[in-house]
Amino acid sequence: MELLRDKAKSLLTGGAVQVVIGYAAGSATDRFRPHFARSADDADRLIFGEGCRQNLAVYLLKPEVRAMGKAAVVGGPTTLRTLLQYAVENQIADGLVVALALEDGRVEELTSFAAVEEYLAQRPHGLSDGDRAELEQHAARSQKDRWAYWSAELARCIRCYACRAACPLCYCEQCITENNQPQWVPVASDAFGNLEWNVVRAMHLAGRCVNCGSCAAACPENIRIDLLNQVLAQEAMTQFGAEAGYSVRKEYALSVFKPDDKETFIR
Amino acid sequence: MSESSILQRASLGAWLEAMGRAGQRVLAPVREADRVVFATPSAPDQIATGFVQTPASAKAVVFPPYDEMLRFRANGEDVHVEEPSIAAEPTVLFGVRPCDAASFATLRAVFTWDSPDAWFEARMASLTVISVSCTQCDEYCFCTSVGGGPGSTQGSDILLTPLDDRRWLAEVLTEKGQAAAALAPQLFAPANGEAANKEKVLAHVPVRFEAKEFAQWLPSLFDRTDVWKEQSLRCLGCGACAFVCPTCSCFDIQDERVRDQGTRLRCWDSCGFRLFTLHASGHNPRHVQSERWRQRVMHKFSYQPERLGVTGCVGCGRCSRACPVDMNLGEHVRMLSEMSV
Amino acid sequence: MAEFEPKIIAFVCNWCTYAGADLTGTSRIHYAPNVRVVRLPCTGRIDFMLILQAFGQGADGVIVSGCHPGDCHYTAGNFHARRRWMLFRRLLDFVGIDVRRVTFSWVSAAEGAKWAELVNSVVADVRTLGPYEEFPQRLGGPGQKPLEVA
Amino acid sequence: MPRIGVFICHCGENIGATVDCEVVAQAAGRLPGVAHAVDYKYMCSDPGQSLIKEAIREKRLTGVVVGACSPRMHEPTFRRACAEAGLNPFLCEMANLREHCSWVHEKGEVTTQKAIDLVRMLVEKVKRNRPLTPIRVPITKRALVLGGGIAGIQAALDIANAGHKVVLVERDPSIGGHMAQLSETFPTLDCSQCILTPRMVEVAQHPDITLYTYSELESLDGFIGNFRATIRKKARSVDESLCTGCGACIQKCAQKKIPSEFNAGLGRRTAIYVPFPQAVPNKPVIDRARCTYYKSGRCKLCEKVCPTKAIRFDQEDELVTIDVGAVVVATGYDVKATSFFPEYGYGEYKDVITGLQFERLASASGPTLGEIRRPSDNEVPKKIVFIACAGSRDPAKGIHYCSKICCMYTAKHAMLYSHKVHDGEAYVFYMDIRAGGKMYEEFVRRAVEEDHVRYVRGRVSRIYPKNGKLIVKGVDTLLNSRPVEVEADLVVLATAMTAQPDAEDLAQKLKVSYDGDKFLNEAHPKLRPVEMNTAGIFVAGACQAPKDIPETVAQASGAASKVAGMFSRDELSREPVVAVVNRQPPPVWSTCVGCFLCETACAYQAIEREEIRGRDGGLIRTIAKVNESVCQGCGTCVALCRSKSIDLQGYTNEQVYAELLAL
Repeated sequence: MELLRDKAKSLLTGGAVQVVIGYAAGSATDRFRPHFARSADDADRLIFGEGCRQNLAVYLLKPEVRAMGKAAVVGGPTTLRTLLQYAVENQIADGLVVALALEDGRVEELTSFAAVEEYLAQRPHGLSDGDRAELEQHAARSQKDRWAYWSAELARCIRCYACRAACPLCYCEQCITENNQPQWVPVASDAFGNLEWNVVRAMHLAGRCVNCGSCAAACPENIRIDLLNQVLAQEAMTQFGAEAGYSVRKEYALSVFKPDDKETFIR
Repeated sequence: MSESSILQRASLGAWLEAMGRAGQRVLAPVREADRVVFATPSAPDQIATGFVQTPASAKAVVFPPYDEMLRFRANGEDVHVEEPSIAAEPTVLFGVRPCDAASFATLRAVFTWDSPDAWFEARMASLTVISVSCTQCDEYCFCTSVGGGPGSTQGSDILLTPLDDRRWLAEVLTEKGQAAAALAPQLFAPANGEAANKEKVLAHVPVRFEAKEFAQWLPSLFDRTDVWKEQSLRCLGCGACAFVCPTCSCFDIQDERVRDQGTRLRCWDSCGFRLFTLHASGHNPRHVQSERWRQRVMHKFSYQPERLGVTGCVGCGRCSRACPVDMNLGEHVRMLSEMSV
Repeated sequence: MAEFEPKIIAFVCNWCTYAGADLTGTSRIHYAPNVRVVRLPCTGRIDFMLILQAFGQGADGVIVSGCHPGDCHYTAGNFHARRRWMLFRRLLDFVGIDVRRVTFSWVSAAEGAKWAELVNSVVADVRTLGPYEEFPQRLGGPGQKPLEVA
Repeated sequence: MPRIGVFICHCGENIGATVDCEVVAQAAGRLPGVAHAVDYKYMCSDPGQSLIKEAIREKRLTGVVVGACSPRMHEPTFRRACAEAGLNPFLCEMANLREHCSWVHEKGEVTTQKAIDLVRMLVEKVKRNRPLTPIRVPITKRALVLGGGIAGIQAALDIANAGHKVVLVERDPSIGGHMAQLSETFPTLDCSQCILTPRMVEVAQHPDITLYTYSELESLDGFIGNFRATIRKKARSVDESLCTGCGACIQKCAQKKIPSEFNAGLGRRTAIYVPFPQAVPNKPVIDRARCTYYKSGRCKLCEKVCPTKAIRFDQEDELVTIDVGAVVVATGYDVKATSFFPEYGYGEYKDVITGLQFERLASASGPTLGEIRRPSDNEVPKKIVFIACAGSRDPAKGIHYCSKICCMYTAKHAMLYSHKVHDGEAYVFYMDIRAGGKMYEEFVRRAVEEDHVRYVRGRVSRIYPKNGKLIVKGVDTLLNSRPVEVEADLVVLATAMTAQPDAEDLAQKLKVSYDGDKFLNEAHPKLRPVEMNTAGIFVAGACQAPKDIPETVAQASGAASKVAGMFSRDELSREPVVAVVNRQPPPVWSTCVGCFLCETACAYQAIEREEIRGRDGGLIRTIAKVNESVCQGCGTCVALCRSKSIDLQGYTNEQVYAELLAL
């Protein structure tokens, strides 16, 4: 913790960045909230712990935050992957953001995308064993059971779009749901509208999602929508070898192709 | 009208059965996997206990997430319109918290102001609210700051207060409450002075601020952009707070059409959304999140008290529990209220 | 009871499958009349949302068809589409949507007979599967329950 | 409120016999927004078209749906009719009631119902059609030809002879390319230089051709009709305007032992040199890497002897910018793939040479003045072995494709050898003989039958030297894989034809696609063989795939005629079915967030970046912009765009959804 605060202070007082986006204590002992440290005093409120999982990179694109100047963002591998995916998607220029990578109480300052790439190259890629086991468990059910599970889960969706807001890669200024000519996704939180929204969200993140889990964590109904992202990430990896957020040169899985992409279902 | 009596918890089943026989749909907090939701319990022991608050409010009973206002079908240039029945199913809402019961007053004030909303009125008229006092609270509760309390009777038809593991103190507050009690009068025994013990069992909800006082001078904070900005910096602009809120009543009207037929819907909306105030011209009078946050606070704590004479917030704390970034309404309003000193 | 007649919606590219279906016509090869074709320039243009929407307004089966790999009029639209379908189909399957009801195919402008066979086989398959009743319908659409009218 | 007119055609009996057209028209008439609905026997006939035109005028129609045959058949007809009546042609759509309905279903209610559905779909679509105008693109009538081999020469001459300006860029000091190196050409055995050099001279003297030799393309920006090319003129160290090509400098040059590229390493040249005597321009360059002066700071002999004082040691590279409307890429091939078969000993044994080296040996202008003499000892080889497919068609070791020309040139080499060395024996080891082409098979037969070349079907496994000979070991698969051993004096490898080593760099400069072997891709393998994916860029010759001279010339002329055709008009006009990125008033500007994931998905490089700047000139953001001159309208970007900021004119999201929702 002290290491993090010291690092943040030196960045702020040295003028390297104008804001450090990190975590501070929240309403309850098990809650944390995003904190925007802009002075050494602010930096003293930074903490880091087990529950600090929200992907803070989401704030980097907000005009309010951009207006503060150069930012440092605190986070783990998925936050770092977000930065690289932002780079791929032309959202942040190299050198304009500092990553404070946290791992086992150590803080590493990464000032360029190349440094982030290098850092991530040494970390495990792909889904965790736990995530993969969970997906397999879901996939092992019958089609009818899967449908029963997901229609019940999605029926609870109230379309508050907290998943979208919490996702750092859902940064469209006008979401497809806000398009009404045509009305791609019905506004009402009925069964069809909820299915469409959750499918379109997952598809629009396919090949881009960095698996930070912020969507599911934000869901007030505790729907495991992150599974939808994971299954697509896994598919993109197995089919195309595509993995988002590990390289600034990596191409988006759906805007490239191989003539010999293999499928078994096209007649 | 308040009459107090004693109801044995064990007789709840008999009472619910009587309600069912009388054609009432019963909705109560029911534990479902890892959360408590409002649903029809199949047996009295299904009704959840020991929870502070349900994640979602019960407002959907009178103000569902979406409503069909009318259906239309075109035939050439002719359009045939069908309007849905406004009759509502008689419903008993059992086991809500006093703050939720109080929220119906706010909703009523909104939906009956100016031109009354027929659907709302019909649903409200057929609704009996049997609430249960709070014996516990958490760091998000602040009903006592907004004129409510863990044992407040406001908005309830009957308020039950658990005196101990076996008995409820039943306060029958309205005619609807009387009618509900009359379905099984034998279950209600005289209170014999037990009413005095109510206060002892109630949760202690600290008063964080004085909403009435705060409403007086909140307008003077309107231009404190710095404050609104600072508070809302982490707000992501989702609608979770509004959609779980028992008093948020904003909706959006939208037509859905397939082929030559369609429906007019009104769906929940949230002032936190960017689109909420977006004009067709592209202009947005609340174009940054801090302005939307200010609107949320002002609307609940200034505009509604001023225009409708009701509190726009019942202090249930749901928004704060649901917020993905821990925006704590009670805490933020307290901070604002302290700026007056 | 009359035999169930499935409603099939097809999204096809202009240059191969639409032309192929034209050839079916020119060759007077008959096939089941259950299909309605939406013509788009290229399979690359076919948004996956169209497929969901088709089911959401009562389709029992959907056909998506374009040029064979390597034959795209726009050189690579079908390659892009194929990748999209691969992911989309996986997602549909994961959430329990019956992927047997979505048929992806390549039908070239010369394969008039293949188009007829494709439509016939899809109609037959979907007829066996029965109406897609569990799929939720778009509000306002023909698949909704009637309104309780005052 | 839309006022749509629906016109149902019976197509004689074609539709009318199966579909109840009257019922369809009546049903269409009841659709919301339909102001007029009729059926008629032959809608495409003159009276039928008049029916449409009259209705447009009288009923002030805002859109037209013709329910008839396939739009692929008569859409242009009906759109023209609408235009003649003053309705924008893009407000007319067709419902396919014939090919997709009456011809493929039984007569009956179900079929009529389908026809009604098809009409309803298009009515809903057409209500959302917008008037569109064809896109016009101005054209700079000057072509850039990259590469001065036979392909580039042919293309440049054809375009120039059609009356247009041409800029021809060649990176070597002279034009001519590989063809200038060849001795004689199959199947006619005419002298390569005899037919090529006149064309080279023609290029140099053509008033409409500007020639830049010893120059390379630095960059290419812009789009069809409006490219801007930057060309690097490498420093020749010789003032071309003063040099008369007298050659005095070459004679005096102290560096005389530099391997000559033109002679494929078999001859020598000086540091100041012209590649070959018939070079165009016949003006030397100084090879600075080899020149004594540039290496040591002393010498300048050439400067001293130059009668016109044309030597410029301080000359620098020069960048020239030229606006052009079209580009022909004719950058040729390479044959350096000799490393595939180390067991053949190329580079190790002096008398194992490539086919191109043999060309130089056989050429009258070559190092041996056309006598076949082997490199090691200058002796005339009495036994010669040619190995075909030395690298080609060998996915395991070499390249997977067929280099196409080797069968023919190997036959030619063997033939030339027999003509020159009458007592010599020529062997050809081959896999298959591919001699498709006019007089090609006959040519190979002649080699076998008249010149007694011994064809052995089989691979060579090893070559090793023994007593001044090269032992070539192989098998004859036509004789039960009997081992064959030849004591050869000279071995000639038909090495593979490969892409230029820098083909990828070039492709990236031009933003054109290339295949796994780095050969440039044509836009369509069958229908657009000389165009490339990037509109306005054409391809000719072996940079696209291995090919021989006649094919190269044919493709070059094809590319040239495409360019000339394009230049025959003052502006390009194209269908407005193109993608557009939405624009909105500030502060929104556009809903595009500038992720540019569409950029790589576009096969035509039509997605550009546009900077939105405020009044103070500050950058607000960068968003996508579709270059409508280049976009082909496939809509792949439209389906990809998450925020739906790109739409496809003619097939907008709104139109397609409306069509679908009508079902």
